[in-house]
Amino acid sequence: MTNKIKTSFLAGPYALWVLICTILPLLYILGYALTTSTGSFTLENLTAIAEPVHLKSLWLSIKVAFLTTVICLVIAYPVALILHNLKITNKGFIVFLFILPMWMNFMLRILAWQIILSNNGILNSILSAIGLPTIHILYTKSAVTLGMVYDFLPYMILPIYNALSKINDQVIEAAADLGANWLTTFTKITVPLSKDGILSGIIMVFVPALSSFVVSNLLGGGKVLLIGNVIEQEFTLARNWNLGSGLSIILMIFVLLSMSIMNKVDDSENGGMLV
Amino acid sequence: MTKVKKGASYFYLGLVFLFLYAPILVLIVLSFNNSMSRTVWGGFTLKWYLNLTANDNIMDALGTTIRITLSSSILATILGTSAAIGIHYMKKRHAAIMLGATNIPLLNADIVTGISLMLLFTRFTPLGEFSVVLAHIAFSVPYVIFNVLPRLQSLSEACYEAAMDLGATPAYAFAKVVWPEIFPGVLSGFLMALTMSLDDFTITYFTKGAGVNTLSTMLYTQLRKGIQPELYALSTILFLLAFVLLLVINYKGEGRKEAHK
Amino acid sequence: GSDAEATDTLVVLNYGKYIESDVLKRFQKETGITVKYEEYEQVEDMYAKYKAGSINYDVICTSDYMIETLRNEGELIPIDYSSLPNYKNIDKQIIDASAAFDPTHEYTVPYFYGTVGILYNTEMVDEETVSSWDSLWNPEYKNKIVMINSQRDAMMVALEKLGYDINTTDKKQLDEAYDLLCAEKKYVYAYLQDETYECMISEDAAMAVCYSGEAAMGMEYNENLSYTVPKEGGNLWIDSWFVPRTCKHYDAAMKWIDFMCEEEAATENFEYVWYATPNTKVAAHEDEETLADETVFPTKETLDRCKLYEAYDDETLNYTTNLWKKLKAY
Amino acid sequence: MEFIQFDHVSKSYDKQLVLDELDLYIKENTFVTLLGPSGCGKTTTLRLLGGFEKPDSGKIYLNGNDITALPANLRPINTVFQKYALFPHMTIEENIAFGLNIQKKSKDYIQDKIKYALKLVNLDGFEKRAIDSLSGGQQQRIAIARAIVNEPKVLLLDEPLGALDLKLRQNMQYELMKIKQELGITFLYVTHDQEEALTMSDTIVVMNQGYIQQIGTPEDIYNEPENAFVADFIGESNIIEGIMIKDELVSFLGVQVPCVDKGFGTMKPVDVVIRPEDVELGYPGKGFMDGVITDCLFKGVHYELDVQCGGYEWLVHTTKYFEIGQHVSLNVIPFNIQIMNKPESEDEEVMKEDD
Amino acid sequence: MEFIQFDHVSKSYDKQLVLDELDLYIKENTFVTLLGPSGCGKTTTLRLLGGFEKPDSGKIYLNGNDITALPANLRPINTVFQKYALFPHMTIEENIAFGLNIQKKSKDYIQDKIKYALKLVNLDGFEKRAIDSLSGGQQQRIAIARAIVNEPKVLLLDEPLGALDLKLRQNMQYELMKIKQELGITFLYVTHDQEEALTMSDTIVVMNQGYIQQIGTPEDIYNEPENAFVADFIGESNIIEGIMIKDELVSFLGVQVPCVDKGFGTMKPVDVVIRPEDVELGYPGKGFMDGVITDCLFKGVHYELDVQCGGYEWLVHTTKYFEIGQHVSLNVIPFNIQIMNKPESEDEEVMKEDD
Ligand SMILES: Nc1ncnc2c1ncn2[C@@H]1O[C@H](COP(=O)(O)OP(=O)(O)OP(=O)(O)O)[C@@H](O)[C@H]1O
Ligand SMILES: Nc1ncnc2c1ncn2[C@@H]1O[C@H](COP(=O)(O)OP(=O)(O)OP(=O)(O)O)[C@@H](O)[C@H]1O
Ligand SMILES: [Mg+2]
Ligand SMILES: [Mg+2]
Repeated sequence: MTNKIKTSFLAGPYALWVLICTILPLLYILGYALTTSTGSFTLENLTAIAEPVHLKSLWLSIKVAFLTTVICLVIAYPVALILHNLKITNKGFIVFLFILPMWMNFMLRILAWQIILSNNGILNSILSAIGLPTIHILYTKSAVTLGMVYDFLPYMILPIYNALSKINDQVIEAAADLGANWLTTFTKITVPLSKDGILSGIIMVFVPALSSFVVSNLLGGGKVLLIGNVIEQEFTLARNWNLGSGLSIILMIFVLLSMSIMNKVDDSENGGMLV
Repeated sequence: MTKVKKGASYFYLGLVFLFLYAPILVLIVLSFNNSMSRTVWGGFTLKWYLNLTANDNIMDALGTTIRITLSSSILATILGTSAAIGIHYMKKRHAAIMLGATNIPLLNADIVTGISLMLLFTRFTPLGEFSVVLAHIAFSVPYVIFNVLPRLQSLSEACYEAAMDLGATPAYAFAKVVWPEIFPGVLSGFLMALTMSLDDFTITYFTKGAGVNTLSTMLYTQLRKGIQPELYALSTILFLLAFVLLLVINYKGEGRKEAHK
Repeated sequence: GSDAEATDTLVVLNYGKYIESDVLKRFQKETGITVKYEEYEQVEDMYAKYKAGSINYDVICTSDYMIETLRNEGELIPIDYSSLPNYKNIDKQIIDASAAFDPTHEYTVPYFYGTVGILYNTEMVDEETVSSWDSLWNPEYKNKIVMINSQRDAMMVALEKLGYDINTTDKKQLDEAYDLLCAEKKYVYAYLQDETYECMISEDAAMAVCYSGEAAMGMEYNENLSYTVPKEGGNLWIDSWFVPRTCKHYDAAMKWIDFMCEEEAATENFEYVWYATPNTKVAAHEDEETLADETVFPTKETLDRCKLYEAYDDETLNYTTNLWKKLKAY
Repeated sequence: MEFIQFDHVSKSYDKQLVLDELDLYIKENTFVTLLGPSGCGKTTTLRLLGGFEKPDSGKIYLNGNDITALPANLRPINTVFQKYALFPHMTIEENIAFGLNIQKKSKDYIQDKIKYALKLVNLDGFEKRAIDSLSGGQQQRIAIARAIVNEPKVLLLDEPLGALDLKLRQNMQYELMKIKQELGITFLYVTHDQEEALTMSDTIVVMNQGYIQQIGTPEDIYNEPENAFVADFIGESNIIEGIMIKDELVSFLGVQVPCVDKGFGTMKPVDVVIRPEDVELGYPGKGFMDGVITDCLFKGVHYELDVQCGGYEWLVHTTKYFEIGQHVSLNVIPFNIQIMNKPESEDEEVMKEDD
Repeated sequence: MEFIQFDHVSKSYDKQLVLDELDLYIKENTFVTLLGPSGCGKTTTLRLLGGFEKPDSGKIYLNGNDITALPANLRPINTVFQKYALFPHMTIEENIAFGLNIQKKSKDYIQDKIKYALKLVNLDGFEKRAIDSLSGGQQQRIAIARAIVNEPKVLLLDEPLGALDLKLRQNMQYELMKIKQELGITFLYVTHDQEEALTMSDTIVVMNQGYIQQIGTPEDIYNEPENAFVADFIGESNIIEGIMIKDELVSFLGVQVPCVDKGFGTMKPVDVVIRPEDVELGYPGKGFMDGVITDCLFKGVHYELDVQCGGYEWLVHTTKYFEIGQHVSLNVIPFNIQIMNKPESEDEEVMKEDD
């Protein structure tokens, strides 16, 4: 018992670190959010979210993030299931197959997507070579969604894979034993038992997708204005840090709200996000 | 029946990996492109690879990147691992608070994190390489913690007690029993921190001092006037290095398992 | 934090890929000054970093209207032109044009300049069509038009088409321009700034509003490309050196600016950057063809059609920023 | 053809042969126990019948139909798994209702069944509890309840009472036998607890290393083991090498003793098996052999003695206490002397296994 | 002062009192077993002695020294944990050598010890194997080996044989007793297997719900249980409410029967305890009561009968087979009738526990 208390002091440096490098910067942002450019107190930067432009881009962000999350889930679940069934003993290997692409610079990878998706790009060349009609996808919302799916897919696969590998095989057998066919077993047993992983995955994808701006900058052709872009532009183009901070705070509150709703769905308390 | 199923699942896996690795293939091809434009195929060349070491700017940026990436991920790993251990043994409520705070960097848009850290650092220290390292630690520590914590949670308390029972001091018991169990988590946390640090642009950009260039920031400032193809070559080399390293580690891991059997 | 006291260092901030690295090396070698060379990609990033005061820059190169903004904010320090022996190399015409943002002519030294116009593919569009900004509203080129991803430049295009002054602060005129841009959005393939020339090289688009420098780069790779400044007129931009208030090494900064004006350095830089140089000595080193290239060196007629931007006052800046945001969200 | 029939079923894992040409017949509505040391293939046999493994060769029939290739969910067979395998995300009620829901039974029917099953396993009122709030023994009982509500034709139970303590185990044994009688289910039961097997079964199948050693009623198995492995595994025995001199006379440890077995031929080497409780101790000289007590352990119901006698250490159970060092005589009535052929193959002789 | 002494030790978890003012004395070099139903506090007692928990109040002495506050690693005590707690990343060899390495023993010494310990637990040749390649029973034996190589003064064993089958369990019981004699270690042993407790112990401590019910030799505990809980927990018993009419005469189920107990007073309500093997069956009318057989189970060594008689279902062990429905008489010799005071507190009466 006493040992435990002693050990928890190991988190001391980190607590200090959190205070300085997480909380303090957050206070700076909060400070900007609650003041005007001349330094007097205001709530305008927070209420600015109600302006049609901001609402519109927030709504678009939610739509894109939601779509991204759904697509990631749909792609990732079978992947995790297949990987699980392959019975690879070395879990670390799986993890690294998915984060390995990050060793190529993110921006380069997105540029590569431009090359693949553009009107005369690789994808359309292949399509026309096999006699299919070409598609116009680059610089549309679809391209932004695709880029986000690409970027965040690993964060969906890994937690689901981990959750699946914690399921006891015998439970699956027991379901079959009680007469459940493949589908019933899947919906009644496998999915509920991997719920924690799915929820982590959803959070890990939805949250960054909501605040992302680089993907929409590079694949949206400046036509897709997400709330992340608005914030970025307030900080740079418009030189209005106060408004940028205000919108960031609102976005954070929004994220926290949606996370706590999701955590309500998940009754178990689970701190870990990734694994 | 099962063969068809197996075939279908391999096909599906293949598609997903194609999706993940297609851009990388494109970039590797580009690194052999004898043209400054990325949309024009100017023939096959190795010159970007051969020129690489002669390009001071890129070599400088590479050096800076390696220094920043390594030191930030090592420090983040140390800080994160000890934090994870501490949090694991904390009271539930305190642990929840710490984890909540840990989540904040993951929730914020990069640019907000970047600018807020810049505001903080300019108060206390001149910007330079060191400030970038601090910033990188700030955003990669959560990944370390979230990799180590589950390991600790699945660690059986009984093993630690058994070690104590056999006469080990707490420190010895930690080194011999706890550490080997959480090490895979520490390692993957470290590698994640490394990768994140390597890949980051936004936060680096705002927290770096004058004249400090990482590969990411260098790439970004070259967007308008064309990216130096040497950078494709360098990225390819880095990627392949990581890939080979992964294969070696995996092969070794398998080998060790075999030996045990 | 010792770099503030050190006399033999210089902190330079410049656009990315805007200097020949040999020139940089040569400067350090010849003067014994260590340069901390910092690059940025977008003017706005530069402004954010500068304003944060995190780094004490000694000398900065940036675009005209941003210099004006900084001047209005009292961020500039006068240049001691007498300590710049090579300043005489700079084209008088460009110095005169700089009056738009440096009316008293005490703060800036021009580095490169150019225009904003249309880069087009002669296979897809004929010269006649692109001779007017109207071509950008032509439904025939739906999804073949690349608009410039810059608030000021896009506004300029719409204002020129409407026949208004590009520096107007009249909200009604700005609103009209905004409506016009909204109408254009459905034809636009993308709003780009960085990848414009790649997009044109690969013939993904038929025409693009872009800077003359980018246009020249694109034309190098695809001979079907051509560049023009439409008849209504356009924008002339000048990137210049200035010394910010944060300067700690004024003498070194002067040495730097002077070095940039030096014949040899300017020539090397020109050949690397390939933008129009205000340095009159460079011409002697270049062949006929280069000098005749209207994309690189705008003709007198073209320059006459073009105007420099003036810095917006805060209110107009806010107003246009909002319009731009609305356009993007439209 | 019998109700359940294994026909030359073989199964290996990683090239290690676990079951070798197994033939097994099970009558309807009987309680059959597979008994054998750890690793002998009991669970494997059960998993083959449950449909969780496919045999490498051979066929399995149920009610005359070849079910070798039938997937688990289509077999009218339910299993109580060795490690419970309850659904951790469901309440107890939902666990029990799982199979019934799949069969689309009515709500009322399901409620009744749950009530009934929980009562049966002595856990009424536990409907809404979460699985992880149960102790091991309680989980095992829920696993039983979950299986029996489906009224399967065959119920497979893999050491279902392993985690329970003696008292509870006895109660559950009793309940299981009641269930069998009430529901008319065929039970295939796996245990390595000999007493449990003897108590509950109609038929016991003794296995070792993938082979069936003996099939018979508990009395057969206990009283007339077919070989030394069975004799030793089912209860403790004194197993002594001897020679069958002629019908009804056997010689071992240097003495000749009358017995009731015949038909072994003359002067044939045999194993002589004598149960410890069948050895009678008397005053020295009163039996067929004399010996000395080397150990005396109190076992509750009886004392367990080691008696050094004729060069063999005899295991003897008595209800009386003897001093260590005391001299005694040994006697066994002819009826209690079991004569067995020497094992012919090496396999049959294996007695000690690696758990 | 005794070798080990618990002095008014109390312990609660989350306000739930698990041990209440426990007093316990253990002599050096004895084999003491804690016996009791699941959840009664056995493991907790062991953990207090091992140093993994601190008592809320009270003191623990070893060899006269107060060790209440001594950390686990400084106590000359080793533990075999209920769930093995082997180090999963080490080979078997490394696991066993762990404690010896800490004591900085020489390489040779360690090697010898490993060889010796593995031989003892019947796993020679397993040195290089990985932990997860072992079955439960093998792991348990490694856990024993790991503890004994350190030659502790006291060895704590928490159900060390739970995962083994009968044969192996008996072998290990034998080995443990041998170890105790050879090494002169004091054993504190936890089990809920009554027979195991009776076989191995010098002293048995019967616990229930945090209280000690009885301490004594196996014979004491079995033959003279101090209350109904002990009687019922140790072996099976018929426990019948009766009235002590006077010394040496008790009345139950409507008959008066002579017994040997005295000193209870007259007309006092008591519990009458009769072991199933002490009931003699005869022809109807020949005993003190008549009844009818309702169940007959073969148990190997004996048959287990249920006899409905005088409104009570008697449990009877005989070596003869009886038909269900047969009428019999019951007889018990006075010596085998145990008379017990009715429990005074509710606590003592609790007999059925939730696993
Ligand atoms: N999935 C598997 N992979 C490899 N070997 C296996 C597998 N399952 C069982 N075995 C091996 O097959 C043999 C028989 O195993 P089985 O589980 O049938 O034994 P068992 O009789 O049920 O033993 P226990 O009493 O320990 O449960 C064992 O040697 C075991 O190691
Ligand atoms: N760490 C703990 N936190 C809360 N309660 C506990 C803890 N450990 C034990 N208990 C409770 O204390 C009581 C005694 O537990 P203990 O483990 O000593 O029982 P036991 O006699 O060893 O039982 P078993 O035979 O099942 O091992 C139980 O009711 C148990 O629920
Ligand atoms: Mg088994
Ligand atoms: Mg216990």
